[in-house]
Amino acid sequence: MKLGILKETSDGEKRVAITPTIVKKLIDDGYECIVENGAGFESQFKDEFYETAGASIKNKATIFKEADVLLKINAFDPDEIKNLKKGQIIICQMYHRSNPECMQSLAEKGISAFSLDAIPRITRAQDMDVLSSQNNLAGYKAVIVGAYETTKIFPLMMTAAGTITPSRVLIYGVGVAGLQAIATAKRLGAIVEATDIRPETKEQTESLGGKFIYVEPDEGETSEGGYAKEASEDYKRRQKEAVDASLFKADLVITTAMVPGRKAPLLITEEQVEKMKNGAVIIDLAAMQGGNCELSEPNKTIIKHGVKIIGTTMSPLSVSTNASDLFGKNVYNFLTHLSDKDGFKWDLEEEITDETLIIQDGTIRKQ
Amino acid sequence: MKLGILKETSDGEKRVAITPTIVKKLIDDGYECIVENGAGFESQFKDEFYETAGASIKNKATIFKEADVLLKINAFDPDEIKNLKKGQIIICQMYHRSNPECMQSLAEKGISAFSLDAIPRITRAQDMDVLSSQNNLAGYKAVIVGAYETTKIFPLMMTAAGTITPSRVLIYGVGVAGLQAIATAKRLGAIVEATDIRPETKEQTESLGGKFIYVEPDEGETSEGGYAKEASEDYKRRQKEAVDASLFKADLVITTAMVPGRKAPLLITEEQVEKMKNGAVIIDLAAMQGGNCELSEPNKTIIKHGVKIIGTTMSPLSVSTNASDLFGKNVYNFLTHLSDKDGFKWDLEEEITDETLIIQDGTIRKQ
Amino acid sequence: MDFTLSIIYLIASITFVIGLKMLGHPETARRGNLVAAAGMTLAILGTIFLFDGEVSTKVYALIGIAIVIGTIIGWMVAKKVAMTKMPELVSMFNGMGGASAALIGLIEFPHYTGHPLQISVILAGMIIGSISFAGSIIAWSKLNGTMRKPIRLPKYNILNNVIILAIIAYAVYFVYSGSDNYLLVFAIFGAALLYGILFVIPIGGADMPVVISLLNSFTGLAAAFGGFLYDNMVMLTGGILVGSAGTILTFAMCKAMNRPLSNVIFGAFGGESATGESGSTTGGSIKKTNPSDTAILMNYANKVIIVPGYGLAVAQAQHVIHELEELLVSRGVEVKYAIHPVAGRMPGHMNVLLAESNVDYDRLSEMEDINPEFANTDVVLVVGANDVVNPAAHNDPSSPIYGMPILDVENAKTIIINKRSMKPGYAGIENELFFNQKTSMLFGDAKDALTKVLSELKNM
Amino acid sequence: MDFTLSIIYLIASITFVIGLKMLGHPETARRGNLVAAAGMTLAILGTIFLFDGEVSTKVYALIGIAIVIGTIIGWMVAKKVAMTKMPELVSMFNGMGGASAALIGLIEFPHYTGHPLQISVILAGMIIGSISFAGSIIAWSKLNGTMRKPIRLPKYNILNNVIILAIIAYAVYFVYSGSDNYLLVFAIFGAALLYGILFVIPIGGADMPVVISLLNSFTGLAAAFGGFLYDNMVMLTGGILVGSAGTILTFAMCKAMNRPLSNVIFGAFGGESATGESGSTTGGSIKKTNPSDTAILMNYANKVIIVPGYGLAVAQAQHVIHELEELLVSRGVEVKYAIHPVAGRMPGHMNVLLAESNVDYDRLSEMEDINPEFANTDVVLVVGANDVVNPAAHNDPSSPIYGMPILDVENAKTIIINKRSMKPGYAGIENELFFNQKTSMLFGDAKDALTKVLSELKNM
Amino acid sequence: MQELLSFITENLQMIYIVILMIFVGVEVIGHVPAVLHTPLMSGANAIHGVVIIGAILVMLHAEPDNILALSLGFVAVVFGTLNVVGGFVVTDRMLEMFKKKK
Amino acid sequence: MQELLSFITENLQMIYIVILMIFVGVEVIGHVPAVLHTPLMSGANAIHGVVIIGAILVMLHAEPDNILALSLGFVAVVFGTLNVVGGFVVTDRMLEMFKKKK
Ligand SMILES: NC(=O)c1ccc[n+]([C@@H]2O[C@H](COP(=O)([O-])OP(=O)(O)OC[C@H]3O[C@@H](n4cnc5c(N)ncnc54)[C@H](OP(=O)(O)O)[C@@H]3O)[C@@H](O)[C@H]2O)c1
Ligand SMILES: NC(=O)c1ccc[n+]([C@@H]2O[C@H](COP(=O)([O-])OP(=O)(O)OC[C@H]3O[C@@H](n4cnc5c(N)ncnc54)[C@H](OP(=O)(O)O)[C@@H]3O)[C@@H](O)[C@H]2O)c1
Ligand SMILES: NC(=O)c1ccc[n+]([C@@H]2O[C@H](COP(=O)([O-])OP(=O)(O)OC[C@H]3O[C@@H](n4cnc5c(N)ncnc54)[C@H](O)[C@@H]3O)[C@@H](O)[C@H]2O)c1
Ligand SMILES: NC(=O)c1ccc[n+]([C@@H]2O[C@H](COP(=O)([O-])OP(=O)(O)OC[C@H]3O[C@@H](n4cnc5c(N)ncnc54)[C@H](O)[C@@H]3O)[C@@H](O)[C@H]2O)c1
Repeated sequence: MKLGILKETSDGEKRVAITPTIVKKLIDDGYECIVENGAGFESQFKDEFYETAGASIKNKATIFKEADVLLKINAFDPDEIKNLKKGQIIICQMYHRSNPECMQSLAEKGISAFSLDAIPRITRAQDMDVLSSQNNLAGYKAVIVGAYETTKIFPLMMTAAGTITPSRVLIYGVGVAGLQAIATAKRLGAIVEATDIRPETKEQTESLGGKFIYVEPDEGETSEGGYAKEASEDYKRRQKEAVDASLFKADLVITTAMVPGRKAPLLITEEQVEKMKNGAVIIDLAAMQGGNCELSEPNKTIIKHGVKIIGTTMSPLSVSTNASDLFGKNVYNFLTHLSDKDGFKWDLEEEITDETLIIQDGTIRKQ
Repeated sequence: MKLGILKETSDGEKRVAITPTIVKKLIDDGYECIVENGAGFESQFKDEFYETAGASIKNKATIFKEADVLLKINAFDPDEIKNLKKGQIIICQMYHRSNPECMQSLAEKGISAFSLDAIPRITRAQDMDVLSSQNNLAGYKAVIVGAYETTKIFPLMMTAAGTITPSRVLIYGVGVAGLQAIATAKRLGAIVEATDIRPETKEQTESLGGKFIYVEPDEGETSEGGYAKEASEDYKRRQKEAVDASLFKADLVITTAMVPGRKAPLLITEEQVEKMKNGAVIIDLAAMQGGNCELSEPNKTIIKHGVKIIGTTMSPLSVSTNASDLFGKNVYNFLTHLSDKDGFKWDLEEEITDETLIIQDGTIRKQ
Repeated sequence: MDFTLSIIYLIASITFVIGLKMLGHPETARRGNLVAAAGMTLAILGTIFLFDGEVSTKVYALIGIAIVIGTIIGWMVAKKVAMTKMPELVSMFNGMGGASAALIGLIEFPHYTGHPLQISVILAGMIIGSISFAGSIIAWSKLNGTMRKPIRLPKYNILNNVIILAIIAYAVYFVYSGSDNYLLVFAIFGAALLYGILFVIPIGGADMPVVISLLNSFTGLAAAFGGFLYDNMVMLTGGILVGSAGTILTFAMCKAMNRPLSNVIFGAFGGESATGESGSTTGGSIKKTNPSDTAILMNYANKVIIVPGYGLAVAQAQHVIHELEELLVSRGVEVKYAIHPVAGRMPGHMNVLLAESNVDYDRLSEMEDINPEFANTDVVLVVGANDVVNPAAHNDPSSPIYGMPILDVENAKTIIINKRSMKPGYAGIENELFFNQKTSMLFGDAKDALTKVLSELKNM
Repeated sequence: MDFTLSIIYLIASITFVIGLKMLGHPETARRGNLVAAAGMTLAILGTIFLFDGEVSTKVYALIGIAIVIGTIIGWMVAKKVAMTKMPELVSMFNGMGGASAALIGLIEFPHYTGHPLQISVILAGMIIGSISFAGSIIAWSKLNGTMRKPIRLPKYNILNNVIILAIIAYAVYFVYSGSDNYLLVFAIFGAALLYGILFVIPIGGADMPVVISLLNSFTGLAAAFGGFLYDNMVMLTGGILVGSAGTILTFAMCKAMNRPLSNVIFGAFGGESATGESGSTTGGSIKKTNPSDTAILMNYANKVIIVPGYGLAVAQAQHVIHELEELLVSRGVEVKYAIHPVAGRMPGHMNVLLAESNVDYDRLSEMEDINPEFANTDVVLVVGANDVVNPAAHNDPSSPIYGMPILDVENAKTIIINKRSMKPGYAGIENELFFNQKTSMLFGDAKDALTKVLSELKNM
Repeated sequence: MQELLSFITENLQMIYIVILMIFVGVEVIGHVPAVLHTPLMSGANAIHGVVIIGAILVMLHAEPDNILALSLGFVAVVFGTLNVVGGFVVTDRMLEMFKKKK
Repeated sequence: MQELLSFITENLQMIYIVILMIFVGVEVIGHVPAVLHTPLMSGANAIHGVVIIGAILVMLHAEPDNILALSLGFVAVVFGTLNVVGGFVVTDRMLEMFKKKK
């Protein structure tokens, strides 16, 4: 089977779906690999590295022509879709539920498509879970970006020239990204507070040395398959009350709250931003899903009411080397789970295949 | 006595010499304060804050006219010098030894000038020591910048998608900045190594959890008044031998080595940079003094041989709030040591006054 | 009494005390046992060869034969027995001692009829010896597996009390009446045996060590009564020493099991069984351990692997585990951490935790690298981990974690698991590892428990 | 002997054992003392009121008067004495006991001439009592300050040995000859007194507690000889108990001072003085302490302030100090850290360190805030800090650190300083705080020393 | 009652010995690590085998033709020896695990 | 020599008592925290004041007209009382610092 690894085309994206190390493993397993030239450049993987690992470097057109399977991180753009051939298989993050038109045009090409973001959150699939691996890095990097952007330092320091009080970091949403953000901010010496709708995150926050702001949850289940459900209006009001005091003292706020398949919950209104400290920074990792902060805009940095608001999911992109490493490993695990060197197994009974195979030979299986 | 606090004019400088808190203390002590408008803006101190503290906000011209003492962080530029009046006293970092022309023009104005960077490194003067307080922040921020710029994360992480090896950080020069850099990088989970010409820094490095690369020192004293002396050629050779292995594995290199009154020692040649890892980052905090890395240029970021080289002393500037806090406290301690509300003591017998008073009533005392 | 013999007895008594003292410290224990044994040998030889009276060679020969028989059997059995069978052997030997004491009483009785004091001493020795004998034999057969289930007659408590009171009343009457009816003595003997049996029968197998220890101190007492009778100092002191030390030991053992003695003995009558405690639903039985045993095991191990999990983070025990690791390393033990990729609740959770307490990166091993190493590992210490060591991932296709790679701690020689309870972890499933033969559970908050282990270790 | 009295003596003996045992644990110590005192009272009353023979009222009256006098004086002195004078008082009381034993011998001697065994017992009690008496008085006067300098005659060692050998030889001869020369007895008495004096005179004041403990066990021995003489069990057991416990205690004290006993006693003859050890050049004398005393002091304090310095970082003892702090807090002690702005070697050094071990930010106090608090602080624990607590900054204008603000630990009730040696810190200057009356030095690497303190604390 | 009193008075020293031995036994066990409980029990078990001395004495005292006494005594000596020898040997084996490095 | 032997044989129980008491003394002190050394010494000091019983016996035994014995005995009792009373009281005072919360 011939795998084609494409260079990412979206703006600012520095990662690559497969790293030279993984290429080597795939080739050892009997796969063939062709890599688009410059694909790994931004993640510090030179073309030579791929060649040493056993891949051949080709241009985009050749890859589209020769490959049986096409690998990317982000969804294929219309240009790319045009070049697809019937019977080819593509693997990437498609977010199929929010992109029905794109699914349509893919189906028309008569290809098969697996979506990596649809991998179910089951224990067995943990090593293929790209969301976890990338969100983890996002949590780390969000704190680094925050530390870089604020005009204060994080730790407490008692020096001859006076005492610097520690920065206060507030984190909304204690999922994978939130937890890593707590850990990193704590490491740097900040006072860290966090809140989440799922009550089990209290213990998790504390296990990392953070302080949890507890908001009495709504009645009934707050989560489903590891993900949060949407919060009630009443919950939102109570949450504001509980968190406001911390928000108005915070030097850095990182928001990561998301509900799968929906717009991200709105947690910080403009009114709240107005009352925040002059010079505070908000990093909204949910900006692409509509943002947890009313003022945030995707991939933009805004200063309003003395507060710098950074809307991004790009954080993992900036640690592209590690992010690509992990992504590649996930894809490798996914690929070897679904196929061997001679082809795919198409075992539709199997949960992971079933959940991720969005389009099969031009038929859309999942909506 | 009327103190005039000026807005900094140099490019990229975000600090302010005196913060609202210090203004309040000075006013309590009986001084009068006038602050240039917008002086604290970049450090998150709004003009209102100064007014609340008891200062009056004026424009630059008024301040030059009214103030008895003029306070700044950086040396006065020619424009400013023009506006000085005979008998006025100025306080700032003048680096008088490297700026003889500037001293000359100041002297011609018949003013008196205290230089903050000339404060002797004696125990008693620790709370006025702006170099220590600012270098400390520089060390912290250098690591944050490094973490921001690299495409890897610092800590070791063993995850379902594979293991991320920890970043390796190498620090040249274990002075104030170097120590804080070690501490910060260590906090973030990197493997930290450091080297210095003064052997006592070995224990200090280890006291922060860093690994010291020991280079047999030259015969005789290696330091003088707490500062390092210049290294011999032989030492430099031995140093390279000992450090190279670590340098070529490092993901982030921070250089802080300086010898007062001289060009910073050259520690990393282009040849060495060539052998470094693809994607590595060098932050040269000595860039203003000639740089510890052959390729570094002041206030520039260069990518060469796959290595990003950032030449800066600006690190503390980006944590301007805290940097101003500490600087202000230093200046306050200095000011109240030399003067009271009615005027200066001019006690030239006293070591601190003697060392810092560069120009007295138009006469240059120190060269 | 002969002077030399007195001195020999004195020396023997002292060796008993010193030997027992030395037995209380791991480093000296073995030598202590030898010291006491030497003293015992001395006392026995002295008794035989320094005897004052006229003794026929026949008797000497008989004694010699008896000793040779006892020595050979005792030696062989003790040498051959498997490690796991030792407690039951101790019980058996204890029974022998009790029987010996009872027999002495039985023989001596006719010589002393009419001396109320001596008779009471004889009766006391005999009764206690018999109880100890019968009880030990039951304990032995329980440990042995011959007698499996605790047997419970109705109104046990009352029945037992009635019997013992009857024995005492009868003995008192006997002494006062000055009777010399040999048959009656046999009746008492029989009643005591019965009581011994009834005493132990309802107690569960897991509590046997405590019972043996108690019976052990009974036998000591019986021996001491013998010493009274013959005015023999070494029997007296040796017996009393074992009597008191044994009693304290019994309490210490109960304490280590976190149960009062009364609960062990009388709890049995309440119908509560020792294994009932495990709180598990699979019905398998778990072994509990304590900080001190854990410490000893690790101290004398060559290689220890620590498996941290989410519980370590919850307890914030990272500093303690690091200290523990450092101490073990300083004692020459090889220590590693096995990091499972999804241990904890976020990727790298264990790394963050252990880096905070400055654990050397080189000591952390990834799952793939460490899995083959478990086979030659003496002790695995699992701290607050659960799912990541759950063999269901290998064995049980219906389990939600089936197919996840796990740390193969099962292959290690001994497994110690520290957690607070038998509750499941994140995946919400039972862990059969806890019921493994090689596994001991160290219950308690990780920080507390490890702190205790640490201080036990320091005292070694 | 009368039955009741025997039982009373038995009870008294038991109270002594139990009392002493209880004295060994901080929580029970006080009650233990009372238990022993109660037993003693019982024994004394029993002796007087249950005496078998015919006694004139005059003698009773005399005894009564003597006891009243002794009680009043003893009580008053003991109640009034200042805390710091207690050890010398103990020495004095010990001397009284010795004198009492010696006097008994002196009085009883004429009654027993011709019974070699009794005479040897009498002589032994008298000699030992006298030595203890004379030695204690010298020890008292040394502690008291009356006798300041150790006095050293030439060839001390030989002289002393000659005297003691002469006394023994003489006593042996006396027993064998069966002499009844009362004067000779006085000569032995005198010689023993002389030996007692010579024994203690060369030993330095700092070592007196060890000497007193040794003399204490001597007096115990003398009392035991009295017990032998009268076949009096309570004297015998009490005396032996104190004799053996006192000896062990003496060794324990030497061990706590890290010196062998021989060094304390004979080292004196070598011309080496206890204060010579301090290794300081200012010639002031320092007090050393040990982990266990440190632990007790802190455990019973209301408020403890910890002053960390560069040494804490060098030793990487941040985790241990945090554990210590947590334990103290859990015991109800108020604990704070006093952070000097330039402690360590970089700004914020202590903050980095303590944050690593998760010390709560709220427990850290800045210098200005905490300085007024030292006055109501029971214990200041200075860990690897030096310059930042050096009073020279206030007092000595010629010092390079003159004018630097420091932490005013001097104002606290007790100061414990942990460092490895008497070496100066960064500024390279002597620190007179170490020689302060209120200061004790806890020498050793910070991590080691604090770990020991911690485990002592845990055992409390 | 009187008998008891006189018994006590006569055997006073014996009583002291018993009481002191009890103290010694209690103190000696003091704080023994739990893992030593079993070997310690086993060692103590061997020590009470001292009862064999009583058995030997029985035989030594017995008339050579008192078959009952001799045979019971014989059994008692065998039992006692088992207790002693077996006890010490099994204790030693239990303690083997404690040899090894410091 | 013979005398010594017979002495030992006669006083065998006494010897046991002495030896056991020594064990008890040693064990009881065991691991006492150093800060208790002084109070413990002081307490032990008070206990050996039991010598006062000897002094009382001397007086009780003395002829009412044996002035020497009576006066020496008187002094011995005073001394002994001082030892006992002073010893216990001063120990108690030393131990005052240990009262307080757990
Ligand atoms: N790493 C990740 O990224 C990630 C993310 C989400 C989920 N997960 C899942 O989390 C699980 C991780 O496995 P794990 O073995 O680390 O944890 P686990 O299976 O959740 O088990 C943790 C155990 O620690 C014990 N514990 C809790 N607090 C304790 C304390 N204070 N002291 C001592 N023990 C304590 C608990 O038992 P007691 O209550 O009886 O004490 C519990 O059984 C896996 O199932 C994994 O799939 C991992
Ligand atoms: N904070 C800053 O920014 C900065 C920068 C430069 C200089 N300084 C200077 O550094 C000094 C700081 O004062 P300080 O009191 O923290 O330190 P210090 O005066 O240097 O004293 C540290 C003490 O710690 C002891 N020590 C070293 N290692 C130890 C160990 N392993 N265990 C126990 N004790 C150990 C040393 O005594 P032993 O050798 O006897 O153990 C030493 O006396 C000041 O003089 C300050 O001016 C500070
Ligand atoms: N078992 C597995 O295999 C596995 C694998 C990966 C992740 N997980 C678990 O899944 C969970 C979700 O992970 P994620 O980071 O991908 O989630 P996510 O990105 O969907 O959401 C981030 C966080 O936001 C929170 N949130 C949602 N609405 C909120 C609101 N209104 N207010 C406050 N917080 C709100 C959620 O509870 C969640 O913790 C994590 O706890 C993780 O442990 C499990
Ligand atoms: N006593 C006080 O009051 C006081 C106050 C502040 C600082 N200090 C001390 O002064 C010292 C110097 O501080 P700094 O940071 O201002 O120094 P700096 O900025 O002048 O130099 C930075 C470091 O570079 C090192 N260096 C110079 N040449 C080198 C070479 N060829 N190779 C490797 N390293 C080289 C120096 O040794 C120094 O450690 C520090 O150790 C600090 O502790 C003392």
